[in-house]
Amino acid sequence: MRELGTNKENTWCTGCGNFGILNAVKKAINSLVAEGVPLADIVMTSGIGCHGKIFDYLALSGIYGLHGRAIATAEGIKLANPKLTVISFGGDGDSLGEGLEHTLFAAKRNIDLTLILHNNGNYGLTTGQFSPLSTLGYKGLSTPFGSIENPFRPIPLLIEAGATFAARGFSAKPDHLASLIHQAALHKGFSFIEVMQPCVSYNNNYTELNNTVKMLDIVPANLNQAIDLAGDSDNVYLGVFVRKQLPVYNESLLGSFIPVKERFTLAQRRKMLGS
Amino acid sequence: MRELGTNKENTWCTGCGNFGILNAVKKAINSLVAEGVPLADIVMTSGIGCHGKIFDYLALSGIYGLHGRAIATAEGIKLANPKLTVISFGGDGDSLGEGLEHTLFAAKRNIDLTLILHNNGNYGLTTGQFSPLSTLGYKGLSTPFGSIENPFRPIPLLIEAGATFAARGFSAKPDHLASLIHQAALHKGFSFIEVMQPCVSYNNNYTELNNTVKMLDIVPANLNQAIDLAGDSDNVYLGVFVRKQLPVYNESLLGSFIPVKERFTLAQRRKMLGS
Amino acid sequence: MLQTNSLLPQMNKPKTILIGGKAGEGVKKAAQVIAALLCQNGYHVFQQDDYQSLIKGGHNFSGVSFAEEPVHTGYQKADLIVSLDKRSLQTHINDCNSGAIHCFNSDDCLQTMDQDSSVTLLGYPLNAMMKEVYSKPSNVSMAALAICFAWLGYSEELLCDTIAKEFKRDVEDNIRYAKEVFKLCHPDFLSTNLSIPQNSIPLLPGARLLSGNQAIAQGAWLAGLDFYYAYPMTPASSILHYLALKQQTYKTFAIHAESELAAANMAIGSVFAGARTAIGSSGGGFALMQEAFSLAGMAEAPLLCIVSSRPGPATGVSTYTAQEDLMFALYQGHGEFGRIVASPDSAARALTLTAELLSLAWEFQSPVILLTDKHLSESSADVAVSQVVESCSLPDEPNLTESTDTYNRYEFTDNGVSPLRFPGSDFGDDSLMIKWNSHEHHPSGLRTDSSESIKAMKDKRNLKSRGLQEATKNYQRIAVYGDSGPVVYAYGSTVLELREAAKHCSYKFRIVALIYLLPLAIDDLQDYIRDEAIVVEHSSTGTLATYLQQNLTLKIKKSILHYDGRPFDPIELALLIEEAIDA
Amino acid sequence: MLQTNSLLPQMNKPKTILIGGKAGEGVKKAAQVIAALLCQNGYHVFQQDDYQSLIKGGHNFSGVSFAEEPVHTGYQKADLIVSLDKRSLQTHINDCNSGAIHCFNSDDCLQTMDQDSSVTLLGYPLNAMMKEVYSKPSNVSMAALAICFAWLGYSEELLCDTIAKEFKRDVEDNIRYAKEVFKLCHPDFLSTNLSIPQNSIPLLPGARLLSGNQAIAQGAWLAGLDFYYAYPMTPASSILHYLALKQQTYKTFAIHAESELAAANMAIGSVFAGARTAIGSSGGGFALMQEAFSLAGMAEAPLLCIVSSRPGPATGVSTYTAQEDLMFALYQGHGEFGRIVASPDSAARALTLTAELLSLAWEFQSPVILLTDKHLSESSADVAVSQVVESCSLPDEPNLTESTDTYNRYEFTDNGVSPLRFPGSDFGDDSLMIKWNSHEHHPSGLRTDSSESIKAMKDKRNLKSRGLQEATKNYQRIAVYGDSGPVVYAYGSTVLELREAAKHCSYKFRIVALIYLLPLAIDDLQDYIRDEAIVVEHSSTGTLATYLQQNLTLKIKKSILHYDGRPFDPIELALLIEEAIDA
Ligand SMILES: Cc1ncc(C[n+]2csc(CCOP(=O)(O)OP(=O)(O)O)c2C)c(N)n1
Ligand SMILES: Cc1ncc(C[n+]2csc(CCOP(=O)(O)OP(=O)(O)O)c2C)c(N)n1
Ligand code: SF4
Ligand code: SF4
Ligand SMILES: [Mg+2]
Ligand SMILES: [Mg+2]
Repeated sequence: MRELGTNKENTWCTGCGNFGILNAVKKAINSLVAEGVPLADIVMTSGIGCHGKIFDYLALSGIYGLHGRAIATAEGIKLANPKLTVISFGGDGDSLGEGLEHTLFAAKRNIDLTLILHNNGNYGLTTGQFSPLSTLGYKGLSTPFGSIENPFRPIPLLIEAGATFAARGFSAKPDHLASLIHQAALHKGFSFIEVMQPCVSYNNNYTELNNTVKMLDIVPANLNQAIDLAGDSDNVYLGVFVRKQLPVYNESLLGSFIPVKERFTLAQRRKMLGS
Repeated sequence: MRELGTNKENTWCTGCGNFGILNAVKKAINSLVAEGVPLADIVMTSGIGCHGKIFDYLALSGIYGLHGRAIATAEGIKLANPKLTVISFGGDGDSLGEGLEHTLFAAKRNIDLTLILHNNGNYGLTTGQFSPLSTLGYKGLSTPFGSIENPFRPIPLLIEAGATFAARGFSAKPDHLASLIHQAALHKGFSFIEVMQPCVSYNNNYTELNNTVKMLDIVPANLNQAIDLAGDSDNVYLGVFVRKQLPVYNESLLGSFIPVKERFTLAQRRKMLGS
Repeated sequence: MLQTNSLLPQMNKPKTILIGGKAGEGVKKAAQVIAALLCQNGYHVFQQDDYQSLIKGGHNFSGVSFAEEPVHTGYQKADLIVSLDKRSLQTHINDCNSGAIHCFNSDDCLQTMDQDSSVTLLGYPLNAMMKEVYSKPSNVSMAALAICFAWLGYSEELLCDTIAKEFKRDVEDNIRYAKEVFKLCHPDFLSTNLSIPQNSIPLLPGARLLSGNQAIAQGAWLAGLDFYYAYPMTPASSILHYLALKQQTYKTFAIHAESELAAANMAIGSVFAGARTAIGSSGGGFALMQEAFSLAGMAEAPLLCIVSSRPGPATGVSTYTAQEDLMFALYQGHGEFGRIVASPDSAARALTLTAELLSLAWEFQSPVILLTDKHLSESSADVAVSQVVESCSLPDEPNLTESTDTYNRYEFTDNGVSPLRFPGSDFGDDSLMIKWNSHEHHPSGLRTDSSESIKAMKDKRNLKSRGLQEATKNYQRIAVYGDSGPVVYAYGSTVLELREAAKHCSYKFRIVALIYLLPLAIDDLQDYIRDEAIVVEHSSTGTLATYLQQNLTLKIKKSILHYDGRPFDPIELALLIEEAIDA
Repeated sequence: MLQTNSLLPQMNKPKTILIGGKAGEGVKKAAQVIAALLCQNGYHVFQQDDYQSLIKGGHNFSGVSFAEEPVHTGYQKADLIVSLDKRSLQTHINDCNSGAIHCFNSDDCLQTMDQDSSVTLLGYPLNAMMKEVYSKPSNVSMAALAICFAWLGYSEELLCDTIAKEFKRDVEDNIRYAKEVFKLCHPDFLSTNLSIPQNSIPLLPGARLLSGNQAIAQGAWLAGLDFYYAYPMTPASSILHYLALKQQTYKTFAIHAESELAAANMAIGSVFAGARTAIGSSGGGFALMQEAFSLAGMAEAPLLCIVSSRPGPATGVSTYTAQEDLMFALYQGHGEFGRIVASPDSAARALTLTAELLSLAWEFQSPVILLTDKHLSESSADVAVSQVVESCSLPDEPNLTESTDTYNRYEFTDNGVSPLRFPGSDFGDDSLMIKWNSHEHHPSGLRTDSSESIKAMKDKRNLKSRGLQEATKNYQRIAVYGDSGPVVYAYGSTVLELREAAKHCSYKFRIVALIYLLPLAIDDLQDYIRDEAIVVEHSSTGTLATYLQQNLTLKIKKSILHYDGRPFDPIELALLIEEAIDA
C-alpha cells in the first residue's frame, strides 16, 4: 500500500467529505498499481475549488488547472499520450457551471477519462454560494433570499450527453467509492462518478444522506430505468447506473499511434516538407 | 399581415431551409400581434452563423450578439424588462457548441424565453465544418476523414436540463413551424424548438427528412416517452414533446416588478444612501 | 507605561489592534465589529484582513488601526494582539509595538517564547472557559471581542449589547462567555487605566465603516445601477454579495450567472433593454469577459466593468493583493474602440468614482473599467457617506422617450454619440426598430461589409471616444497629497499606503495619485513631471512606471516594487521612500 | 496593341487577372489553379480573394498578379477580367488597366456600359453554353479557366489535363464546357498572339503556391507540431483545415474543439504530456483563450498562439483584413508573465517565423504569439519551400529523459528555465512527480501563498522572460527593404503592400519591417530612428505609430491609416507615400 500523500498541509475543514474522497482515490490507485498499472502512468487534473485541493494532497503527476477547465485539460493529456490513465477532479460549480460545456463534450466524445465530481451542493471555496446542484431555496451569499433555480440532475444529464459509465458514490463510504473509482479508471470510455460530498461548513447534509442513501444491487437493465433511479429525489442510490462499450474518441482519432512517443525528427520533417 | 422584412439583401443560398424559418417566424409574429401582443414588445437575439442572418431580415428590435451567447443576451433582456416577449435564434454550433452552457442554464432556470435552434447539422457560415449535431462520419473541412463523435440529441438534452416546452419543426413545413413558434412564445417558461433546417450547400438532407418526418399527434404522456420519441433515429417526429408549467425564473426573481420602468430617481438614491 | 501602553491614538500615530486565529473562528467579524464601534465613536479607522484560500483552519489575522486623524492603511505592528491559537502567537510574536499587550490562548500554547521585554504577554485559558459556557457550537471570537473591549475601556454593558446586535445565533452563551473573558481582563485594564474618553471626540457626522467593494456597490447604485451580473471570484465577490443582500431595499438585482461569459453577455442584454448594469470579477474572470467587452464597444453598450486584482497569472494567489493587471485593463478587447480606465485611491473615492464611471458610460454609450485591487476592495475604512454622496455631482439621467422620425441606432451625429432608445411598448410604438449589432453596421444597425460603411462607422466611434476621453476632464483625474518635496506616483490602494507612510517619513513628498489611468491626465500632470520621480506599485515588472514613461517625458529615479501579495506596512514604505530620496 | 494587351509581365509591372462571380461559383478555386500553374511555369505570383461572409450568391472576386520579379501583393486594376455575372461586370468595369480585356457573361448582362475605350469588352454566352453541356450541376468557373488559359496562351490540352487533375467531379462535362469556351476565345487570342513563352523562364526551383496559413502550418510542423487545437474562425480557420487534411501524412492532429476555451485548455494538457502544440483563432476567439493564455504563463507551458486579425471590435467584419489587434496581442493575459509577439511579413517568413516561435516557446517554456492578418493568412504566393526550410535554423529538440534526484517542476535555476519532464512510464519511473499549477507554487509545483515563495517564483519567471526576450536576438527581428530614402515602418501584410508600392513610387524609401514586435528590436532600430518616419498600418487609431513612439524616440512625419478591411492597392499606396514624403 503506497502512501500517495505529499508534504502539503491539508486545509480542508475537519469533517469535510473531501477526506473520504482522498482516501478512496488512494485506495483505488493502489488497486490499479497492484494490478500492474504503473503509477507513473496515472495522472490527474483538477479544477479550482475545495475539491481541487486534492491536487496538493495526492502524489500524482498532473495539472492543477483553471476553474471549470480541468476536463478539457485532461482531454489534451489523453490525446497526446493515450497510454496514460487520466483522472479529473471537479466541483459542482467547476464541472457543471463554469465548465459544463467541456464536461458534456467529454461525455459526448466518449473519451477515455474518469471525471470525479465532488458534489457538495455549493461553491465551498468561495464561501458557500449556490451551485448548479444546490437545491431550490438554498441560501448562500449570492442568493440570500434562497436560490430560485432547480438543480441539474448530474447523472441523467451526463448519460444523455454520452457517458458510457456513470456511477454515484458517497464520501462517507470510501471503500465503495474506491471500488467505483477503480472500475471507472478501468472502464474504456468516459466515466462519470458523482460523489455525494457533505460540506460541513456550508451544506452539511451528512444526516440527510445517511438517511437516504441506498445501494444499487445491479446495473439497471435499461437507460430509462437508470435515469429514473439516478434522478430519484427520495432515495440517493449509490452504485453503477450505466456501463456500456462504445468506440472511444482517442482510439478513433489515433488508432494505436502514440503522439508523444512516435514523433518525426527535425531532419525527417525538413525532408518531408522540402520534397 | 405585416411584412416584417428589412431592406437588407438576403444572402442565404437559394433553397436554404432558413427561408422557411423566416417565413414561419413572420407568420407566428403576425398571429401574436393579431392576438394583441404589441409588435414593439417582441424582441429578438441571434447568434453568429447563417441562422444569425435572420436578424438582418426581420424588422424586430434586438441584438445580433456574439457567437454562442445569444441566449445569455436574451436572458439579460428579459430580466430587465419582463414585459418583452424574447425570441432567440441559435445555430447548432452556436447554441450547442460554443454556447451550450448558456442554453442549458436558460432551460434550467426556466426563464420565459423561446429558443429556436436552426439544426442544419453543420457550421454553415464557416463553410460546413462538423457541428455538435453532425452525424458520426460527417466529412467537413475540420473532419476530412469523417467526424468521430456522436451527435447530441437536442430535445432530450434540453428536457433533461429543464425546458418546460420542447418541440420540433421542419423548415419545409412553415405553417406547422409557425404554430410551434406561436405556442412557444405564449408558453410561460423556457421554450425550445429544434428546427430541422436543410443546408443545401453542406448538408442537403431534404429528401432524407421528407422521407422520415412524422407528425406527433399529441404531446407524449410522460417524459420517458417524450424522450424516446424525440430521440428516435428512424423517425423524425415533429410536434410538441413537452409542455408543462413550472415557476419561471424572471417571476421568481422580480415578482411583478419591472426594473426598467420602476427605477428610483437620482434624488431618491442620494437620499437613501445618505441616510 | 501609561503612555506607551495606551491605546489612545496620539497625533499621527494610529493604534493598531490585531486579532489572529483560524479561519472559521470569526476573526474578521470581530475586527469589523470593533472597527465599526470605533468609527461610531468618532475615530478614523482602517480595517484589513489577511486570510488564505480555505474555510476552516490555517491562519487568518485581521487588523484595526485607528486614530483621531484619518488612517489610510493598516499597520503590521500592533499595540494590542489577541492570538486565539498557537500559530497566531508564534506568527505575531514580533509584530508588537513597544509597550504592546499580546493576549493569547493559554490552553493552546504555553508561553515559552522569546519576547520583547517591553511587551506584556497575557495568557487566558480561553478553551477551558469556552467549554464551561457553551453547550454546542462555541465561538472563540467572543473572547477577542471581550479582550479588545476591555483594553479599549468599553463597558461590559456595551459588550453585551454589541454581541446581541451583531451575532444573531447563540446570543446567551456568547454573552456569558464574553463576560467571563471580560472579567479576566478587567484588572489588567484597570491597572493601566486606558479607557477611551467616550464622546470626547466629536462624532464624524455620517461616518460609516465601508469596505472598498461596498463603496463601489453604493457608487454604482447611486448612479442608477439596476443589474449586477457576476460569477464569484475573490476579491470581487463581495460586490455580488452586498448587492444581492440589498435586492429588496435597493431594487437592484445581483445575478450569480453560470460563468463570467454568461454574466457579461446577460449584462449587455439588460443594457439594451434600458437597465444600468455592471459586471465585476478579478483578472481571470475578466479575461473570460473580453469578447463581450469588445461587443460593448461595437454595440455601443454602456457597461461598467469592475476588475479587482489579485496576484496572477492564472489562478495566482486568490486572497492576496496585486496591481499586475494595469496593461491588461488598458488594452482589453480585440478590435479598436474607446474606453476609459480609472482606479479609486480610497473607499470614499471608490463611491464617487464608480458613480462617475457609470454616468460616463451612459453619456457616451461606452464600456468603462474600474480597476482596483484586493487591498482596497476588501479593507474597510470610515466613510462619511452622506457628505461623499452629496459631493458627487452626476448628470441627470436623460429622458429617452422622445420620438424621432425613423430611428437609427447608430445615427451619425456631431459628437459620434447616437440617440439611445429602449425596446418595448412602454418606450416606443411599433415602428421603433432598435437594432444592436456585433458586426460592423449601417446607422440602422443592420450589418455591412462595405468599404465606406466600415470606415464611416469606425470614424464615428473614434469621434465618440475622443469625446469620452475629453469628458473625463469634468472629473478629478489626479489627486495630489502633500505640498512639497519629491513626486511619488501611484494608483489604487498604493496611494493609501503612501498617504499613511507620509506620516512617518523624515522627508516631505508629494503623492500624485492617478485616478484616471486612461486617458492619462497629461495636462494636469505637467506640473509634476519636471523633477525626477519615484513610482510605487504592487507589480514585479513596474508596469505603472513603464506606462508613465511611455506617455510622459519623465525621469524615474526609483521604481519601488512590492509583489508578495501583501500590502505595504506604512513604516516600511516610509523607509523605502527615504532610501529612494537619499539615493 | 500587342504591347499593351500583352499579359506577359514586363519589368516591375506585374500583370493581373481578376475573376469575379457569385460565392459558390468557384471563383477562388479557378484563380488558385491559374496561380499555381503560373508559379509552376516560373512566374512569381500573388493570389488574393475578396469575399463576403456568405456561401452562395453575393459578389466574390479573386485576383492573380504575376511577374518575372517577385510580386508581393495584388493589384486592384487588371489586365484580364472575367466577369461571370452582371454584378461582377458592373463592379469591375473600371478596374481595368489600359489595354485590358474584360470578358463577361453575355447571358447575364447585355453590355451597355460606359467603358474606357482602351478596354476590349467581350461577351460570351456562358449560360447558354453551360445548358448545352451539363446534365446536372454545372460549373461556370470552367469558363473562367478556359478564358484565362486562352489569353495566357496555354494549350487546350493543358486546360483539359488541369481540369482533370484539379476538379474531381463531373470531369467530362467540365472538360467539354471548358473546351467550348476555349474555342470561342481562341480567335481573339490568335489575333493578339499573346502566348506565354513556355519554359523560356527558368522554373523557380521548388517554388510552390502557399497561402500564409499553409506556411504557418508548415512552419509549426517543421518545428515539431503534434497537435493543433482550434475552433473555426475566419481568417484562421484554414490552418485547422490544412492540418486536419495532413493528419495521416504529417502525423499531426488538428482538433476542432467545442469552443476556444476548450481548445486552449486542451492544448495545455497536450503540452504537459509532451506534445508540441499550437492554438489559433482571430481576435474574438483569442479573447476567449485569454485565461488559458495566462495559465500557460503561470504553468510555464510552451504554447504557440496564432492570431489572425480581421476588422473588429466584436464579430466585426468576418472576411476582411485589419491590424487592430496589436495592443490586444501585446498585453494579453491577466497577471505578469513573459511572452513574445511576432508577425511575419510574407508567406515565406510565415513559415520560418512560426518555426522559430514554436522553438523559442519550448526553449523558454513560455507562451508566444504569432500575430498576422487576413490578407497574409489567406492570400497565396510562390514560396521556394525547400530553400526556405533549409534556411530555417532550429535547435534540436532536447532529449528529456535524463533523470534527476528529486524532480521539481519549477526548480530555481540560473536562467529561470526549469528542467522539463513528461509524465508516463515511458519517460520516467514511479517516483517522478510532475506538478503543473495554475496557482502560485513552490518549486515542487505544490501551491503556495507564502510571501517569500510568491516573490521568488515571480523573480524566477521574470528572469526567464528576460532570457526569452534576449534570445530573440538570435533571429531576424527586423527586415529592411530598400537602401536609401525615408524610413517607412510597418509590420505584417502591410510590408507586402509597401514592397509592391515601392516599385511604383517616384521616390526611393526604406521599409523597416518589424518582425518581432515584443520585444521591439530597439538596438537594431537605432540606425533608422534619426530621420522623420512614416508609419503605415491597417488601423484607424494608429496603434503601431503609438507603440513605436512609446518605445523609441521617434518623430513621426505621417501616419498612413487604412481601415476599410481591404488591402492597399500598391499603386494607391505609392501615391500616399509620395504625398507623405512631399508633405
Ligand atoms: C474564472 C474563475 N472564476 C471564478 C473563480 C473563483 N472560484 C474559485 S473556486 C470557485 C467555485 C468552487 O465551487 P465548486 O466548483 O463547487 O468547488 P468546491 O469549492 O465546492 O469544491 C470559484 C467561483 C476562479 N478561480 N476562476
Ligand atoms: C468566438 C467566435 N468563434 C468563432 C466564430 C466563427 N463562427 C462564426 S459562425 C460559426 C459557426 C456557425 O455554425 P452554426 O452555429 O451551426 O450556424 P450555421 O451557420 O450553421 O447557421 C463560427 C464558428 C465567431 N464568430 N466567434
Ligand atoms: S468549505 Fe465545505 S467543501 Fe470546503 S473544505 Fe470546508 S467542508 Fe469541505
Ligand atoms: S450554407 Fe447552408 S445554412 Fe448557410 S445559407 Fe447556405 S444552405 Fe443555408
Ligand atoms: Mg462545490
Ligand atoms: Mg449550423
